[in-house]
Parts: sequence; structure tokens; C-alpha cells
Amino acid sequence: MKRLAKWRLISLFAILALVLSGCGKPYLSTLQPAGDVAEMQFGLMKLSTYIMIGVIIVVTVIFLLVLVKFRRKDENMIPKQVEGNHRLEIIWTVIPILLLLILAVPTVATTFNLANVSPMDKKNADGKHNVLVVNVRANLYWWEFEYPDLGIVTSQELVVPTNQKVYFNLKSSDVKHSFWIPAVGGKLDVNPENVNKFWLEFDNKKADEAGNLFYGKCAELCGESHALMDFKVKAIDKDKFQTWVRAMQNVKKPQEATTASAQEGQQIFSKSCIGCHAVTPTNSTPIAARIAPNMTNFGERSRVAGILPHTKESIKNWIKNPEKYKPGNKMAGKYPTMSDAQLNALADYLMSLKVQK
Amino acid sequence: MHVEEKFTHETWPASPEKATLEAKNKFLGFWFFLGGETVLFASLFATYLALKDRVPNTHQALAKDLFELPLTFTATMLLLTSSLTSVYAMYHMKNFAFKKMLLWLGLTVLLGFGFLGLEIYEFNHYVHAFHHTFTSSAFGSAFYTLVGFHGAHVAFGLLWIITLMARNAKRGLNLYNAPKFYVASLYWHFIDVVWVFIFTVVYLMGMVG
Amino acid sequence: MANHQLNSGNPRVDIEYRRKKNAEDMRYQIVSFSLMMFLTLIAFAAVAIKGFEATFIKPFIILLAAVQVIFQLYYFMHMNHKGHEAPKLFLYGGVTVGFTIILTFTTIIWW
Amino acid sequence: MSTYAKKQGFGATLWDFLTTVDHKKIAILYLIAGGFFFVVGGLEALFIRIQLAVPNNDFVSAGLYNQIMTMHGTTMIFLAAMPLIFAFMNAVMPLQIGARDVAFPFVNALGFWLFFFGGVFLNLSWFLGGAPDAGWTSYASLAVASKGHGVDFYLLGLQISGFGTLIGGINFLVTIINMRAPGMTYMRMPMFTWATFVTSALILFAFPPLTIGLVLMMFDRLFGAKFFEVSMGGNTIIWEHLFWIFGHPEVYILILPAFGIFSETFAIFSRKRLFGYSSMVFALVLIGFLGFMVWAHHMFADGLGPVTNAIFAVATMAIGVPTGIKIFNWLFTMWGGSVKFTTPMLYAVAFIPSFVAGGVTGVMLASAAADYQYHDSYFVVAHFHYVIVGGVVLALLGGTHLYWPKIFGTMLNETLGKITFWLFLIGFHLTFFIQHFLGLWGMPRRVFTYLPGQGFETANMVSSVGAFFMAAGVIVLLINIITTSVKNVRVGNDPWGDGRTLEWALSSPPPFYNYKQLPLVRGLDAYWIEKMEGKKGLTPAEPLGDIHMPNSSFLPFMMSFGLFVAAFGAMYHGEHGTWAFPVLFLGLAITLGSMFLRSVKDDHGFHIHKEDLMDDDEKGVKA
Ligand code: HEA
Ligand code: HEA
Ligand code: HEC
Ligand code: CUA
Ligand SMILES: [Cu+2]
Repeated sequence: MKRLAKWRLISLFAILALVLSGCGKPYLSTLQPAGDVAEMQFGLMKLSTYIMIGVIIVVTVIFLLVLVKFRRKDENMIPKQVEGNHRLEIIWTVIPILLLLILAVPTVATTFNLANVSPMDKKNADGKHNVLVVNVRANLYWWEFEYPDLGIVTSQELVVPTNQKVYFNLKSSDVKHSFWIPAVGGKLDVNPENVNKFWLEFDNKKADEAGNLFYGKCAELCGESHALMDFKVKAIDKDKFQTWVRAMQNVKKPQEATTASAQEGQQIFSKSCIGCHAVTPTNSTPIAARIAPNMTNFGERSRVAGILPHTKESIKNWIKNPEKYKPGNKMAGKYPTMSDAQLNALADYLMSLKVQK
Repeated sequence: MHVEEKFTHETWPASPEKATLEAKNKFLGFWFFLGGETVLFASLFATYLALKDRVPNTHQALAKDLFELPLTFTATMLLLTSSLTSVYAMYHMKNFAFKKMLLWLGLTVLLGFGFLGLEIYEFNHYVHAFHHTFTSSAFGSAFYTLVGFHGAHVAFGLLWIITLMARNAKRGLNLYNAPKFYVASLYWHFIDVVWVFIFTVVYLMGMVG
Repeated sequence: MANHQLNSGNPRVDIEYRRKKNAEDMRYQIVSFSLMMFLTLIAFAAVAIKGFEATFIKPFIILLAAVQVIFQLYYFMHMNHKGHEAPKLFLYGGVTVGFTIILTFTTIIWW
Repeated sequence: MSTYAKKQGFGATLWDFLTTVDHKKIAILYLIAGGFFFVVGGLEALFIRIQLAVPNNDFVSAGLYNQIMTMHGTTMIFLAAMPLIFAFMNAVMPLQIGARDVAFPFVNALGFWLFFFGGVFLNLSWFLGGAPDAGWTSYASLAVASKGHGVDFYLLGLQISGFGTLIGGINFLVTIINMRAPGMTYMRMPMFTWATFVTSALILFAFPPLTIGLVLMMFDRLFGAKFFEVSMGGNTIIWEHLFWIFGHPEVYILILPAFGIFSETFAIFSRKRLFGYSSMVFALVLIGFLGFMVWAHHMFADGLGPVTNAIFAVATMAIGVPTGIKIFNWLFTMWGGSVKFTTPMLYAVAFIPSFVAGGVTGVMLASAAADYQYHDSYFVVAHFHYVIVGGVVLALLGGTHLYWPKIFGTMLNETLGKITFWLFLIGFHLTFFIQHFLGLWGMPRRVFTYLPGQGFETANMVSSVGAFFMAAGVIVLLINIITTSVKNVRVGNDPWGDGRTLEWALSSPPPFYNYKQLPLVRGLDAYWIEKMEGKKGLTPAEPLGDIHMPNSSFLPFMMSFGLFVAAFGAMYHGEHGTWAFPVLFLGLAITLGSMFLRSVKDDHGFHIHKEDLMDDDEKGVKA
């Protein structure tokens, strides 16, 4: 009997471990941690799950025994009216306390560890951080990522180097949002009234497995298109990251379109769109003027508007009727209607916006 | 036997405010209500403290620019004294001295009106002299809401006491209305308790900076 | 509801005794009122007289306010009398919750 | 449905219910209104599940989804679960303590009508330009930015119904303290009465912060205040704190009465006194107390800092201990008992594993660093439906079956009851178990749709199918109610045969004055004691005498109606000043006028004379 119980327990844990690790998508699931933070959190999740499974098993065993043994068989039987039992009551007070302590200690430790952003405070001689810092700005349904020390801005797709800690400043420009990359680490709210700070680390091997592209989500109800406020994280190794940064920094003025169609698109863009969308990556523009996604490296992104496939067709559809794809977005209706030809030209132009040829 | 039974000095019970079951219920229920009001005002105080001096630009007046000692002091004296007068009223209620009770309640009401008048003057002054309004800043909203909530309590208390006085002027004390007077006076004291914290936390601490 | 147990019919109520008791109560009320006035004066004086540190004045006047309020509750509102156990419980309950709220709002609400 | 409903004409019955101050009739009003809103909230849940059944669905639009989701949460919590709980408190608690009514019958009626008009007001938003859409938590930045009047409906509607709840809570507190029958000491009170007591205390302290939060936001939205406007010095975190200082105790306001109902059920159908009664009471009070110390666990991701998060994490975990005490005490109540699986008992039994599963995920959420992953994901949705549906709703359904005969004098059909039970239970686990995984796989909550290719498809479909099982269960319950009401087979005092507490000594339904003579209580489970000594009824504590009863009144209805009218004025004063202000004042005038009438018109109630009581002996308590 005892051995059987033990065997059952082990197999249960094994199944559980399988369920826990084997499920979900590697680019999205918290159960496939792809970095230090998610790893620590996954550790806590596993620890707590084991404790809870233990609790459930104990309750279930007593429960089943009761159901089987004490069914009413004799209509006239009056059971003994027991008042209570001190020994039992002490047991089921003390054991849960102990279990909770086992959970509480690592919880507190991890909470403090994840909140440690002291390296962000240190700056070197020319006023730059010693670590990589990204300012994340959340806007109604799109994200902006600024690298203050590198002097560049990008949108919708966060680019980060792997295997090093990346520090984040989070700030909202309208309502509250929440910044979440499930596979890499837990979320932190993006508030309108303060700057929240935390760090994440992106694991190189796991990034490879996930196709170098993690999914990011907005995790706080922020309006109609909250569900569609996705972003992507391109996690690449340090060298590639450096190359990307240099390429971005090289774009000093809007890139010139090369094909005829793209040139036409550029003209339209400069007339109708440039007021909101920048095509240079500098962060010298004041924040208040950055009211739409930066397009500098649009041609190299993996999605249009964070959610649509990265194709010319999507771009045309989007510009034709953004409201259809992201209800309540801040672009719809702010520019003249475009003919099919114009849409085509715009799409060509936008697709040509690449920093790494 | 009836709650409106006529009483004499001899038959008047020692604790008329708790002599019937209705009275006991009223008494207890009202105290619980005050327990809830404590949390209500604590929420307002907390909000005020969080938003104190939170203004959008440097031109706007802060707490230390607004408040003046003499005004607050006068208001405080009026309200604190009204607490004493209402205690006197209850003293006479217990002694079955209806006329005297009315007299002291009347005084309480007068003092209460004095306080309200000062508050209205004060708000008006801030609006015109400092452009410190309900909508000018988070600080303004929090200030007027906290102090105004208290003011509204004063106003409601006055209405309540006046109604009670008018309704019972002709029929004197009995076990039906005695608890009502008692409970109204509890309410009045509670308003005073709140004011003690308002003048300390909002005004005095505001002036200190 | 049903059981009105009025003591109105009780002939043995000693009015004189009660009168005296009430008057004595009233004397306490006046004493506590004077004390309250006194505390108020000190609080205002502490602010009026320049020269004290704000870090001293603030806790000091809050303490004075707390003492005053205890006078109000225990004397004016008769919480010192018997039969106020439940009121006490719930008032202090309210005070505890209220205090927690104020503590929160002065510590973990940021700029 | 009940005897007196049949004897009178419809108009008279309606008037009777509009003016009643009898706690048993008010209970019926709460039951009907709460039941109605439960169906409304359930339909909204079905719409949610239909929309989410497949990716990229366009069953409803994004904006409409947010409204449905918000109204589902708000309706279920404030307009379904709480009123249904109040229904049982009203129906049972005064009987359990041996009282003839609550302490303030008039206020009791007022509480109901305030809730009712608040709920109606809130739901009228559907027809007047759109419902609130900022979530049931209505976080400030989004709620203040929300267009239209949806959020205003939320603010004003909850404000009105919140007053009703608050005065209801005070009423129950006073009733329990002052109106217990002779011999009913605190430690002899039935567990449901204890739960009512602690719950009411929570209401007393939890609702004021909500009231203030609603006032502040109403000032911001309707009167230009700047509490939450960051550019003017405002701070939206204030709302979050105020809401959760209320919100967390609120979830215990929901679950403690459920615990109470189950405590009664376990004892009755195990034929055994509650195991560890005093530790049960202790645990109840401790949960209530701790309930006020943990609210920031809803704000772990806010960025309050590691110190705050750590403190609140540990405090939150602590609640697991007293809750565990209760769970084990229930198990040991059944242990050694003679357990009969009636419908109410099935609910109670199913509650244990369901609630424990939900409770332990709560403790997982309490682990702050891990909650950064769970927060605002479907894992949280799974957690709270496990505790709410697996705890509160099972208690409400079980309680409905258990107390139906006491309230209406006729039994619900046991077979149909068991069908409802199984459909609902299976549906419940089917719907919500899988949602844990959705959350862990990265699905945020409050999304109107999701894109394909993220691995969410199958699980969402399963979840949606489950919801329809629950709906089927509810429909069977409605059929059950209708058919048994039509048959209307009358039952005696103690239809389950094993009643232990005072209410089972009274006829079903009890006479309107409840107890002809107040009973003398000689121990825990007073009625059981009498039964075991072979007595038929209760031992009276007083000679037969006149009974004083309160008069019916239409004023509670009018007072609440006035606020309902005034709320429209307050809401539209911005754009329709010409008529809105008069409406505002008219509404307030109705309310204040009714209050004035109430205070100047003496109302001493009436007496039932001894002689009349002797006449209807066959119906009353056999004393
Ligand atoms: C009836 C309602 C109810 C109940 C009873 C509970 C009970 C608990 N809840 Fe839950 N909760 C909600 C309703 C409820 N909750 C709702 C509605 C939300 C979401 C609100 C929103 O955002 O919209 C929420 C959200 C919520 C969060 C925030 C999640 C987030 O948004 O990030 C947290 C975090 O700590 C939490 C924790 C807990 C805990 C620790 C308990 C504990 O009380 C549970 C205690 C019970 C047990 C632990 C089981 C029995 C015990 C034993 C068998 C003993 C042994 C056990 C151990 C040793 C662990 N809840
Ligand atoms: C008491 C509280 C309560 C209850 C009982 C329920 C019950 C249910 N809830 Fe709950 N829910 C909440 C409180 C509750 N919920 C809250 C607070 C939220 C958060 C909102 C927010 O984020 O702001 C939420 C959110 C929420 C979501 C997440 C939405 C989102 O994040 O986008 C989902 C999704 O599945 C859901 C589903 C359900 C389902 C399927 C039920 C089922 O159990 C319902 C079962 C009942 C029925 C199905 C009744 C149907 C009746 C009929 C069919 C009868 C028809 C007959 C006639 C017309 C005569 N709810
Ligand atoms: C009012 C300012 C505004 C104008 C004018 C505007 N846009 Fe936008 N645009 C936005 C905003 C805001 C978004 C982000 C929408 C979202 O994701 O919610 C956006 C998003 C986009 C995207 C997707 C961005 C990405 O990074 O995937 C494209 C492509 C785009 N706009 C193209 C255009 C073109 C082409 C024009 C001119 C014809 C234009 N926009 C004019 C505000 C504007
Ligand atoms: Cu941004 Cu949700
Ligand atoms: Cu909670």
C-alpha cells in the first residue's frame, strides 16, 4: 500500500513535470523560460506547484475516505457528536505554516533579486550607463523602444543582445499598460505617473530555439485594441546587436528610395505621414512629438502594426483601413484616403526601409 | 404601555437613550455607522495627504501659501464649543429638562452655523485670492473634497438637529425621541472629532510646510 | 419589537442620586473640555511661534490631536461608560483600517 | 410560489412586496433580483465564451467585448453574488438566532431597494449609449479616459447599491448583537450566523473606501476634479489602492457566507455537530482580519517596490492557514458521521476539492515574484473562478436547494437538483481548469480576441464548451423551480429530517412573526438538543404575550427611486443642463422628502394580540 502510494506520487510528479515543461510555444510560454528572470520565476512556480499538489493530495485522500466510509447506511444511526480534537487541530495549523514558510523564503529572496536595478544608477564619465538601458514607452496600442545611451529609437520590435542583463525604464504616454515578455520574464506595469524599472536577460540558446523572436504582450486592459497591443523581441547575440546598432546610428537623414514606385511612395509619405511617423532613428525629437511608430527599419521587421504578417498586402490593408485591424487606434482618419496605386507605392517605400542592406 | 407614554421626573429612566430595544438598536447601529465613517474619512485624509501640494505648475498656491491661523482658530473654537453645548443639552435630556435641552441645542446650532459661514467665506477667499479651485489641481480637488465632506456633514447635522427640535418642540421628551436626540448629538461629536484632525493635519501641518 | 422593559414604573429610582451623578458627569465634561481647549491652544501656539522644527511640530500636534479625540470619545461620547463594548470594538476596528489606509497613502504612492 | 402569494390577487401581492419590511419577504426579493442578475451575468459570460471560442472571432466587436466583460464581472459580484448572499442572510439568520425580525426592518427594505435601483441603473447603460468598459476594477487612467457615459453608470450605480449593502451590513450586526433569543450566547450561534456577523463587519469597513473611490472618480469624470489626472498633479494609484482595500475584503465578503452555508450543510447531512466549532469561529474572525492586510497582492506588478511586495506576499500566504483549518474541520465533521448525499450535500462535498484547488492557486499567486508571470493572465481568471464559482456559486446553488423549503414551503425536486449539480460541476471544471494553462502559456486576460498560431485554440474551445454545460445546469434549475412551484407540495418544519438549528423548528415558511414565544436556547444546535431529548418543539423563554410588529412602508422604495432619478441628472448635467439639473433636484427632493416624511411621521408599528396568536396554533411554533 505504502509503496503503491509512493509510486503514484512519483508518476504524478513526472506527469506534472512533463505537462509543465512540454507545453506552450517556446517563444511565448512561461513554462519554457528563456532567461534568468523567467527561470527564477519558473523555479518558484514549480516549488509552489509541488507544495500545492501535496496539499491537494492530502485533502483528496481524506475526502475520498470520508465519501467511501461514512455514507449513511442505517437511517436511524445517530453518530457520536464529537466536539473537536486538539491534536488534529494543531497538526493542520502547524503543517501549513511550515509549508508556507518553505514558499515564503524563496519568494522574498526572488522578489528582492528581481527588483535590483542598482547598476542603472551608475554612469560613466560621459554620462552614459555602464549597462544596456532601454526606455520603453507604451502608447495606445504601440510600443516605442529608445536606447538613450546609443542615441537611437525604434518601435514595435525590441532588439536586444543575448546573455547579458538588459535594464528597462517603463513609462506610459497615455493610460496604464503592462510590459510582458512571457518566455523571458514576468510583467511590470507601465504607469502614466512614474518610471518603473526592472531587468531581463535573454538566453542565447533558448532564443535560437524560439527562432530569435519572442512574443511580447500588453497585459493591462488599455482600451479596445488591448488584445492587439503585441510587440516582438528580436534577441540576437552581442556582435549582431552591435552591428545593428551601428547600422541604425548610420541613418542620419531619411533613406532615399531606389525604385520608382518606392520613390513615389516616399513622396506621398513625406506629404501625408511624416508628421507622425519618423524615418530617422535619432532620439533628439522630443517625446511629445513622437506620436506614431518610428519607421526607420520598418522593412526589417516581422509584423505590421505588431500583429499582421509582414507583407505588402498587409501594409496596404492597414493603410486602407487601420480601424479594421486595430479598433480605436490613433492613426485612423488622420490622413487622406489613398488610391490603390498610392497604397502600392507606400507599401513599396515602407518595405524598402532597411538599415542592414 | 407605549413609547409615547408621558413621563415625569420620577419616571424618567436613567439612560433614556437605551431604555427600549429600539433605542438600543439605534444606539448600536449608529455607533457602527460611525465606525464606517471613520474609514470613510480616513480614506479622504489619505487621499489628501497623497495629493497635498500636487499642482501642475509653480504659479499655483500651496498649502503654506493658503492657510492662515486666525481663521482656522476661530472656526476651531466655534466647533469645539458647540461640542460642549451639545453635551449640556444631553445633560438636560437625562435630567428630563426639555426646555433647557432645546436651549442648549439651539446654541449648538448657532455655533454650527457660525462655523459653516466661516468655511464658506474661506473657500470663497481661496478661489478669488489664490485661484485655488476644485478643478485647478489635484491638490485643489483633494482639499475641497476633504474639507467639503466635513462641511457637508456639519450642514446635515444642523438640518437633522433642527428637524428634531421642530418636530418635538410641542410634545416634549419621551422614550421615542430621546434616543433620536442622543444619536444626533453623537453625530455632532463625531463631526468634531473629524475637525480636530482636519485642523491639525490640513491646516496646522499645511502651514508648517 | 416586543420586550419593552421600561423602567418608567420603577418607584425606587432615586432622582436625587441620579441628579448628582449627572452633575458629576457634567463636571468631568467641563474639565475635559477645558483640557481640549488647552491642547488646541498649544497646537496652534506650536505653529504660531516660529522656530520649532517641522519634524518636531508635526508629530507633536498629531499627538495632541489624538489625545483630544480620546477626550471627545471617552467623555463627550461616553465611551467610558458601561455598555460600550461593541461600539469600542467597531470604532477601533475602523481606526485600525483607517490608519492602515493613511499609512499606505503616505508611503507607497509615488510622485 | 408560496401560500400567501396565491391567496391574494396579483396587485395586492405586488404591493405587499413593494412595501414589505418582513425579513423573509425581503429575502425573497433579494433571491429573485439576485437570481435575475445571475442569469444576466451568466448570459454575458456565455457571450464572452462564444467570442473566445475561436481565434480572430468577430461575434462581438472589441468595444462591445470590453463592455460585456466589464458588466459580467460587475454584475456577477455586485448584483448577483452579494444579493443572493443577502437573500440567505435575511431568510435564515434572524430565524437562527431566535429573533422576530432584524433590528431595523425599515432599513432592511431600504437596503434592498437601493441595491435594486443601483443594479437597474447600471444595466440601463446597455440601452443608453453603452455599458462601462474599463473592467470591473475600473482602473483610473483608462476609466477617466473612457468615452461616453458607460463608466458614469458604473460609478453612480455602484454608489447607490453600495449604500444599500452598507446599511444592510450594519443592520445584521445590530441584529446579531441585540436580538438573540435568551440563552443564545455568542459561542452557541450557528456557523452561518457567525459568518453573517464577520461578513457584515467586513462590509462596514470595506465599503467606505469604495464609496470614496467612486466619489473621487465621479468628481473627476463629471465635475472636472483632478484626482487622477497626472498632468494636473493627480495620481491613478490612489484609485487602485482604494479599490483593492475594498476589493480584497469583498472577496471574503463573498466566500465567508458560503463557508457558513456549507458549515450548516455538512453538519445537517452528516448528522453530526460541526467539528472544532470554536476553531471554526476563530478561523472566520482571523480570515476577516487578515483580509484587510493583503490588498496590495493585486498590485504586485504595479512597481510598488520589493519591500511592499514581500510584506504583502507573506501576509497573503498567511490566509491559507485559517482557511485550511476550516477545510479540515469540515472533512472531520463528515468523518465518523452518517453522510447522506442530498442535493445540497452534493454541492457541499464538491465544494471541498474545487475550492481547495482555487485556494492553493491563490497562494501561488501570492508568491510575488512568480505573480509577475501570472498577473493579468488567464491563470488569474482560473484562480478566481475556482474560488468564486467553486466556492460561492456552489454555496448559493446548494443553499438554494437547502433553504428553498424553509423560504417557500415546498421542496425542489431532488432528481432535477442532482442533474443540475452534475451538469454545473462538470461544466465548471471543463471551463476553468484549462484556463490555468492558457495563462501559463502566455494568454493575457481581458482580450477580446487572440491571434492563431500561439497555441491557444484548443484550450479556449474546451473552455467555451464547458460554459454551455453550466448554462444547461442553470436551465434545469429554472425548470425545477417552475415545476415544483406549480405542484406546490407543502412540507413540514424539518423537511430534511436532520435540521439542527432553530429555523428548522418553525413551520415552512414560518409565520410572519417567526416565534410565537421566543425560544430558550440551551446549547449549540438548539433544535437538535430538543429533538434528542424527544421534544417536538422548542422550550419557550417567555409566556405567550402580545407581539410588536413594524408597519409596512412604501418609503424605502421611494427613497431609492429618488436617488435613481437623481443619478440621471448628475450624469447628464454636462451636456443636457436644461433638463438634467431639474431632474437631479427632483430626484433628491423625492429622496429627502421621503426621509423627512419618515422622520416626522411617527411609526410605532402594531401589536398582534395574544388571543389571535392562540387562534392559529396549528401554524405557529408548538411551544
Ligand atoms: C471568493 C473569492 C476569492 C477568494 C476566497 C480568494 C482567495 C484567495 N486569493 Fe484571490 N482573487 C479573487 C477572488 C478570491 N480569492 C478575485 C476575484 C481575484 C481577481 C480580481 C481581478 O483582478 O479582477 C483574485 C486575485 C488574487 C490575487 C491577485 C492575482 C493577480 O491579479 O496578480 C492573489 C494574489 O495573491 C490572490 C490570492 C488569494 C489567496 C492567497 C486566497 C486565499 O484566501 C486562499 C486560501 C485557501 C487555501 C489555501 C486552500 C485551503 C487550505 C488548505 C487545504 C490548507 C493548506 C494550504 C496550504 C499550506 C497552501 N487572489
Ligand atoms: C460572482 C462572480 C462570477 C461568476 C459567478 C462568474 C461566472 C462565470 N464567468 Fe466570470 N468573471 C468574474 C466574476 C464571475 N464570473 C469577474 C469579476 C471577472 C473579471 C472581469 C474583468 O476582468 O473586469 C470575470 C471574467 C470572466 C472571464 C474573462 C474575461 C476576460 O478576461 O476577457 C471569463 C472567460 O471565460 C469568464 C467566464 C465565466 C463563466 C463561463 C462563468 C459561468 O460560471 C457562468 C455560469 C452561468 C450561466 C451560464 C448562466 C446562464 C443562464 C442561462 C443560460 C439561462 C438562460 C435562461 C433564460 C434566458 C431564461 N468570466
Ligand atoms: C495621427 C498620426 C498618424 C498619421 C498621419 C499616420 N499614421 Fe501611421 N500610425 C500611427 C499610429 C499611432 C500607429 C500605431 C497604431 C497602432 O499600432 O495602434 C501607426 C501605425 C502605422 C503602421 C504600422 C507600424 C508598424 O511599426 O508596424 C504603418 C505601416 C503606418 N502607420 C503607415 C502610415 C502611412 C503610410 C501613413 C500616411 C499615409 C500614416 N501611417 C499616417 C499614426 C499615424
Ligand atoms: Cu496596452 Cu493593453
Ligand atoms: Cu485579493
